[in-house]
Amino acid sequence: MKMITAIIRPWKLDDLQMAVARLGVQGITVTEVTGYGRQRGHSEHYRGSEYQVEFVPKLRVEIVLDEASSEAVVEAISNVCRTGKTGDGKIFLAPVGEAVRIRTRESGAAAA
Amino acid sequence: MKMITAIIRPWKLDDLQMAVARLGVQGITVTEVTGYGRQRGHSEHYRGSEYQVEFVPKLRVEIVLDEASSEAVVEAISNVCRTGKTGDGKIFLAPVGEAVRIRTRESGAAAA
Amino acid sequence: MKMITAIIRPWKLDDLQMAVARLGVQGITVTEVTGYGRQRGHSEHYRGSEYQVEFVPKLRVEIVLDEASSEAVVEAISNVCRTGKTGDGKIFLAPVGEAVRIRTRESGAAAA
Amino acid sequence: MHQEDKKRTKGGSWLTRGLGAMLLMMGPALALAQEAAEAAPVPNKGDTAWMMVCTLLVIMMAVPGLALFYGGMVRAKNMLSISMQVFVTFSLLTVLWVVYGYSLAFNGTGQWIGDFSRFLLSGITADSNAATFSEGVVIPEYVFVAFQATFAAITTALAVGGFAERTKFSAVLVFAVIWFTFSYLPIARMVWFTEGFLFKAGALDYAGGTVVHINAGIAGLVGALMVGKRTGYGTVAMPPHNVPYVMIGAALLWVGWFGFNVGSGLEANNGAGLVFLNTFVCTAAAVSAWTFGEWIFRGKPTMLGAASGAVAGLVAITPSCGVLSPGGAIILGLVVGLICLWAVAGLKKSLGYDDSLDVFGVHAVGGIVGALSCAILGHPSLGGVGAFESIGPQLVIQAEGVLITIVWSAVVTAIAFLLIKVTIGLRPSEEAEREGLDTNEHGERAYES
Amino acid sequence: MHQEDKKRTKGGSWLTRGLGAMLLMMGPALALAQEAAEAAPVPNKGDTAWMMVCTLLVIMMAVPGLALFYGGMVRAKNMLSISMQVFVTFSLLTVLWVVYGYSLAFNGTGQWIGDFSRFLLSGITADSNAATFSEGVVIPEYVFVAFQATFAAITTALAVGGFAERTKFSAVLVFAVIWFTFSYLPIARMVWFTEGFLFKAGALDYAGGTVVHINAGIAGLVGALMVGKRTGYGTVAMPPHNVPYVMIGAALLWVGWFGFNVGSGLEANNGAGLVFLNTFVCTAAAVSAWTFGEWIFRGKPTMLGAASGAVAGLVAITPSCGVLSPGGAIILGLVVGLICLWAVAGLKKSLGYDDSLDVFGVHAVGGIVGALSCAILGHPSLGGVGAFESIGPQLVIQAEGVLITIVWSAVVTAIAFLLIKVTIGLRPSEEAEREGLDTNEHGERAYES
Amino acid sequence: MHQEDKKRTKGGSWLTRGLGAMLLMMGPALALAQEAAEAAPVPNKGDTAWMMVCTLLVIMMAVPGLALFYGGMVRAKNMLSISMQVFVTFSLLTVLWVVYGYSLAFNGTGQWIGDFSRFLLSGITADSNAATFSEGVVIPEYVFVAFQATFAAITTALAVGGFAERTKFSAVLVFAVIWFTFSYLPIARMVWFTEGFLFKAGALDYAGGTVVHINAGIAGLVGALMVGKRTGYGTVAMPPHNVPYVMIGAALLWVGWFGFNVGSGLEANNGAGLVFLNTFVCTAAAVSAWTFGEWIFRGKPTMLGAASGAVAGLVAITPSCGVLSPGGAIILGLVVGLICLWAVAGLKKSLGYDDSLDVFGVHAVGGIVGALSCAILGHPSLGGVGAFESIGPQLVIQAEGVLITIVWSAVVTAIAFLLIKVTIGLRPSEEAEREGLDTNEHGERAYES
Ligand SMILES: Nc1ncnc2c1ncn2[C@@H]1O[C@H](COP(=O)(O)OP(=O)(O)O)[C@@H](O)[C@H]1O
Ligand SMILES: Nc1ncnc2c1ncn2[C@@H]1O[C@H](COP(=O)(O)OP(=O)(O)O)[C@@H](O)[C@H]1O
Ligand SMILES: Nc1ncnc2c1ncn2[C@@H]1O[C@H](COP(=O)(O)OP(=O)(O)O)[C@@H](O)[C@H]1O
Repeated sequence: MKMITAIIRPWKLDDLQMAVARLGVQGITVTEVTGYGRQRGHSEHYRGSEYQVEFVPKLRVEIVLDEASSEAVVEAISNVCRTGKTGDGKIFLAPVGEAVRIRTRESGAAAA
Repeated sequence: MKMITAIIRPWKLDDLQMAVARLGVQGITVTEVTGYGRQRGHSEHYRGSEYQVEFVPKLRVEIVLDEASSEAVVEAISNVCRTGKTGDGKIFLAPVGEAVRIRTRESGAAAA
Repeated sequence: MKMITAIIRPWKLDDLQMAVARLGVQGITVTEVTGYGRQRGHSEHYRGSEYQVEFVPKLRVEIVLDEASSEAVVEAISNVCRTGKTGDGKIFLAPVGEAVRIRTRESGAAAA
Repeated sequence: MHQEDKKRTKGGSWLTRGLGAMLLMMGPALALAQEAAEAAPVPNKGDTAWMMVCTLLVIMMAVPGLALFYGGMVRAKNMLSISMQVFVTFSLLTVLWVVYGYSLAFNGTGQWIGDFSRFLLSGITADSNAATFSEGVVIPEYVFVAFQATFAAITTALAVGGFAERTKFSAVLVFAVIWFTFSYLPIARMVWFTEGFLFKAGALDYAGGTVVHINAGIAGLVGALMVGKRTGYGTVAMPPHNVPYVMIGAALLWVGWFGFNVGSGLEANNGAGLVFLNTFVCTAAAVSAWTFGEWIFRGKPTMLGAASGAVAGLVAITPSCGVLSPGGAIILGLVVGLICLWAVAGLKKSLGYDDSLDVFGVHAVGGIVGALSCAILGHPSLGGVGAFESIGPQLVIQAEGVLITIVWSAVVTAIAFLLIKVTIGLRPSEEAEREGLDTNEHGERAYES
Repeated sequence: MHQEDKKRTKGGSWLTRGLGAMLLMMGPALALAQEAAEAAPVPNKGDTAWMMVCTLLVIMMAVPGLALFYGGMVRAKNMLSISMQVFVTFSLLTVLWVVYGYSLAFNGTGQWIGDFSRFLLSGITADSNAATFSEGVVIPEYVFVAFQATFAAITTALAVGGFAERTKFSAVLVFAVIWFTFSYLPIARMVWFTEGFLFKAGALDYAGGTVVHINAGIAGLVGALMVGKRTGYGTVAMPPHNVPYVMIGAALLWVGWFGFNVGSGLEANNGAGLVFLNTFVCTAAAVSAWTFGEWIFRGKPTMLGAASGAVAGLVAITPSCGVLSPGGAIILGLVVGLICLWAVAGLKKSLGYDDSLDVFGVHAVGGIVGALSCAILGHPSLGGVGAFESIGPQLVIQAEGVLITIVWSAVVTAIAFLLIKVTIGLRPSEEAEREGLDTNEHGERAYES
Repeated sequence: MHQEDKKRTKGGSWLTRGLGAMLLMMGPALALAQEAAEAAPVPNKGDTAWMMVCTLLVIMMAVPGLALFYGGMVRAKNMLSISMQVFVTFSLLTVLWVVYGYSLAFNGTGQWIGDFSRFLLSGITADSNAATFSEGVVIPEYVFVAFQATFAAITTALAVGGFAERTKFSAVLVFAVIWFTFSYLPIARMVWFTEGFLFKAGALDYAGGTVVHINAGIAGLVGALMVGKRTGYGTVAMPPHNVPYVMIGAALLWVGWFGFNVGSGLEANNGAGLVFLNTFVCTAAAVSAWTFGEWIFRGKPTMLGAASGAVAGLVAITPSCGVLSPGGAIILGLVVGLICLWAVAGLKKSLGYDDSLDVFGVHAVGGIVGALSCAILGHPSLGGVGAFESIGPQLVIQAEGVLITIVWSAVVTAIAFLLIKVTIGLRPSEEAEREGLDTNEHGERAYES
């Protein structure tokens, strides 16, 4: 199994969720994060003070799924989350050894 | 080493923590997340508006530990976090290559 | 590629960010978490009530990078985040199979 | 007209005050400096103190009250956007009120609109007084100007709730100026000025059920329709981001509304006591009704519902606070709590418009219920203290006032939004809207940790 | 009795007012419409304005003040639950006050309870006035009704803090109605009505130390014991989820409390100035005492402590604000700040009850300190302006008032909770409690991001 | 002096009131009990009611107003720290005001400072009255004491904004006591007491432009310089953690400021109406100016800016609210909105000091603009109602008042901070500062989820 970790713009979540649901993804876990990347560098004003904003709000979306579907899902995510402007985010894939559904004790792909 | 990532109901944290502590787990990292899964589908009302609630609050609990203890811990977590109702959550296991304790520079299992 | 996950004291983020930027790290994702570890045990008062505080605020910092640079980065992080007191945190390293930059579809090390 | 009014209130019985208050509402406009000089009545300090309190209560209703009530209901990414719309609209219109609004609404002789003779309050000094509804009783005119300013400013701020979360800040401000000038000022004059059409018709509106609530509610609805729905409306969940803010806002509206309603009587007298108690108990009843209504019909009683119930009750008692008995106010509260619950749930759903913060469902619907209630619960046979003969004809007059307000406000709002659409545009880009108006329109985020 | 009172206040010296205020507290009840018509005194507009201000200040104390003060102290998952309990209890009891509460508390001749002759305020009109403590000075009776309504409603809302975070909403509402009817109404009558037992005994209670604070504090404690501890109490940390809300709440309580205390004098006169200053400075002293006390005894001064100190000071000065000198008020503030700090820390810990929001430790304990302080710091030898002869006997009378209130409130609360337990039940399921009352009882979450 | 004043106000024309108010500001101090007994004027209840309202409005400005305005602007980790600094400073100084502040500021004959003859208010009773600016009009002295207490306490609390987020709580409290005693008390006396240097010079300051705002603003700046910059200032982003709190705070300041400004006239009379309207409309204009200024010069209009504009407008109208016409107040608001925007942006940046919450940029700069505006916009040729002959000389007098306040406040602040530095120390450890003052100084966190 794989865990897809996508760092995306917060307002793209709805699109992402609909896109992956269409591919049969049944579970998603979402975390509010802040990200530092190339997008940094714009400055914000607070009254008079001007600050370099280094960290911008992002969402981290995690999906565990079998390896077979992972490519299609990565593809779908990068399609819907792309605006073409810096800050669109990244997708990382990492191996997952085991998955357990707490409610049923099912494990493996059935639990993803 | 392994990283156990458990997505659980928020109010189960205390039980989980006590259960794993009993098994000798010395460190836990907890994140507030929202999850989309089978539990979705209940609707909420805001004044008149009725919405499908897709994302429900969950906690992500991460524990890094040596492989030997991981099975018992997964077992303990799924025991205390089970209510039998949809939304109990998942447990994922992934490999961890290295662990470092910042304070002491210890690494490996000693750092987990 | 590797994912470095560092659990650090919240107020060390600025130091960490500057230190790793100097090593050429171009992206960081930060999450607010609470951690349970050896640091627990101090008690807090709320009016009269005295509680054992089990979970203390931490930041989880994630950096995906090629294996070559990971050692230097781990070193840098543990240097700047060390105070010597319990609660300094941990660094975990895990394998990452693939990385995709959503904006450009670049993948692999170019996307980290 | 003024003569007749005086006769009425001279009759002495407080029972006539209900109508008297309505008919005399424009009295202050007649209290020109010269006139005041002749009779030389001096303001009672208790009245002056009370009217200053009432004015600042209405300010507190707007900022922070309304800003929080509305702000809590939007998503976190639009919190500052709606706060700014309320805060700046309120401020800007306060300035415009002093510049030309007061002159146009309360001066001159026109039956639809006044003139510019008091532009920038010229001719008014600290010695000028404004008449009240009691013969020989006056209050400082500057205080009257300030009190009325708050009504104009908050009414317009109320309307923006209808098209919140999707309208450009510039569009909102332009709308505010146009609508204030062409809808609020004429309707205020029509209802509260002796020569106004509705005033002459004998419509009862103690503190602004038509002028404020129906007027704003219709503007909100028409604005919602013209601006279009929020992106994702109906598919994406748009829960209130901070219900405690909604609670605080509703509570401050409740507290401040005493200034709104009781202050409309312009005196701290016995009649004020009735208006005060009615405002208190109608609201309490509406909170209870909405709470139990939700419990029964939707399964659970919500804080958002209780807060909405409070506002519904406050809206409904606004026109009728001077003519109902406390018992009648309780009945009105129970009724309006349930009707507005239905309006924002059933009605809104079946019609499918996206009135973001239910300005129509609460303010227009509640205002209509309240305006009509004057003619029913206000009748002495039902315990009321209204001075009209029978229920039927008065109901017709009330309905007339309601309808004229609806049509007038709708037309002005529609024209205003059309103009804005073809000039500076109404909406930000879809991307900006989805990302949130706070960062895109104001370069800020509400919360940092 | 009334006669004697008149003589006293006629004596003219303000020094007698301290006691006078207590003894005359029920005066208004005698001001029947006929009586008013005979002497035909007209309310002073300054008094009327002030009493309306005081009434809305007490409303602001409850919503949003108390809702925030309590809400900030619970966990985020119960924020709306406690807010709803305060908001709806306050609203519901306001309605019931108008329906039968005012009649039972301030009408008829019974020494424990009145009658239903003013059911729904029948017989009262906008022309009715209520007597004050000065001969010939009246205020509109509707204003008096509204002012007293806020006392009844907020007292009951205070009590719910004792068993917060674990009681069903339905149980809270049923408790509120029972306790309001059988504890608040009789005790208010006993203390403030001329024929009441405690009134006759000469107990001093300017603005409700017994009727409001001890009464509510005991109900909170008994409720806490009967409902049982929160699940996890003692093992799981239950920190306040939003200390700024606690601060806002405490501050609004402070501001609103001037309405509570000063308004209890029913006039905007010189005596009001003393009550005002005492309320101000006793609170400020208690904030200081709690802050420095915590600093010294627990290592660090906390915001939660300073806010708690403010409320402790306000509670303590409530019964005694009319008889202390400002210097005495400072001393009282310093003392009560430290005593309540001990009560919520030491005492609570050693007794082991789970009074979630320290209604007992702050309101009952602070109320007792305040009630007793009347007899000590209120004595002229200690700078006070109380009109009693010597400290000892007065202390006995005060203690008697305290004890009767404690017993009465405890018994009524116990019976109420027993009844609820055997009928609809007191607590939600443990799972629901742990998940939070907001989602389970109200189907809402306070915050979304 | 008093004689002359009386003559002036006797002149009758309200036009003279502007200056009269200034010159007579210390009148109350002369109203000794004996004097009151001779003439035996009785306070008007409308005045008494209004002054109590004004006093509680200023309390609301401080807590929760200022605590939220400041608290929203700091980072989350320092929210409770700044709240505590405001809350406890305000409380402590209220106590000290009653103990010795009132005596030193408003008693005795010294031209810089009074004496201790009213230590703990000895000699004042509930029957004591304080004179107002109108002959024969008095208010209860206890109310005057309470009203003035709020000024002393909030002024000091304002100053702490300059060195927020990096100063030890103990250092803040010690500073507060020293500065209150040696800067606030003498300057209040100089400006508002008949024998004071600035009073004699004829400086106009209706409600505290010099005494409150310039005084506090300079203390904030000097404190900021002496304590040093926040760790990371200039490199690390330090955005406000909760802009809605800033909005709520600004709104409550706006509402409360009516008590501050209008209350300074001590009566609910016609003149109060002018002050009221000016306070309202100048603020509204400043909100608009800052909003549009930011929009034009920085790209986007922010909520933080609108809130700052409100405070800038309020500060500027404080000294001049009694002498400007409403039109003049609008102009002042527009001007000060832009000037303070420049001060906190351009000026602050080029000078490089770290005045955390812009006490200098808003309060000192706005106060200076306001103080000078008295002499310009207050002149009858520009629509004002000031009673001075010509603009030039009055401008010199105003500038003199400003300069003396600046120097005095700066010297006292510098000495105070030096003393603290060499004794208990000014700053926590860098680690503690970076981790946040809430946990390190107060053992608390503002928010838990
Ligand atoms: N190497 C990395 N490790 C962890 N997170 C990263 C990394 N690179 C980027 N990110 C995350 O992705 C987000 C977007 O990256 P950014 O460089 O700003 O845009 P883009 O990918 O379009 O160039 C960042 O804000 C950060 O959260
Ligand atoms: N494939 C998945 N990838 C990531 N997170 C998942 C996945 N499946 C479930 N989750 C997480 O687990 C939570 C519970 O899953 P859900 O399907 O609702 O209940 P159950 O596991 O009892 O069927 C979800 O809310 C989500 O956060
Ligand atoms: N085995 C672990 N798994 C996951 N997180 C851990 C683990 N051990 C420690 N942590 C995280 O690291 C933080 C610091 O650990 P702690 O034991 O308190 O300090 P130290 O590492 O200095 O001994 C904890 O609060 C927790 O968030």
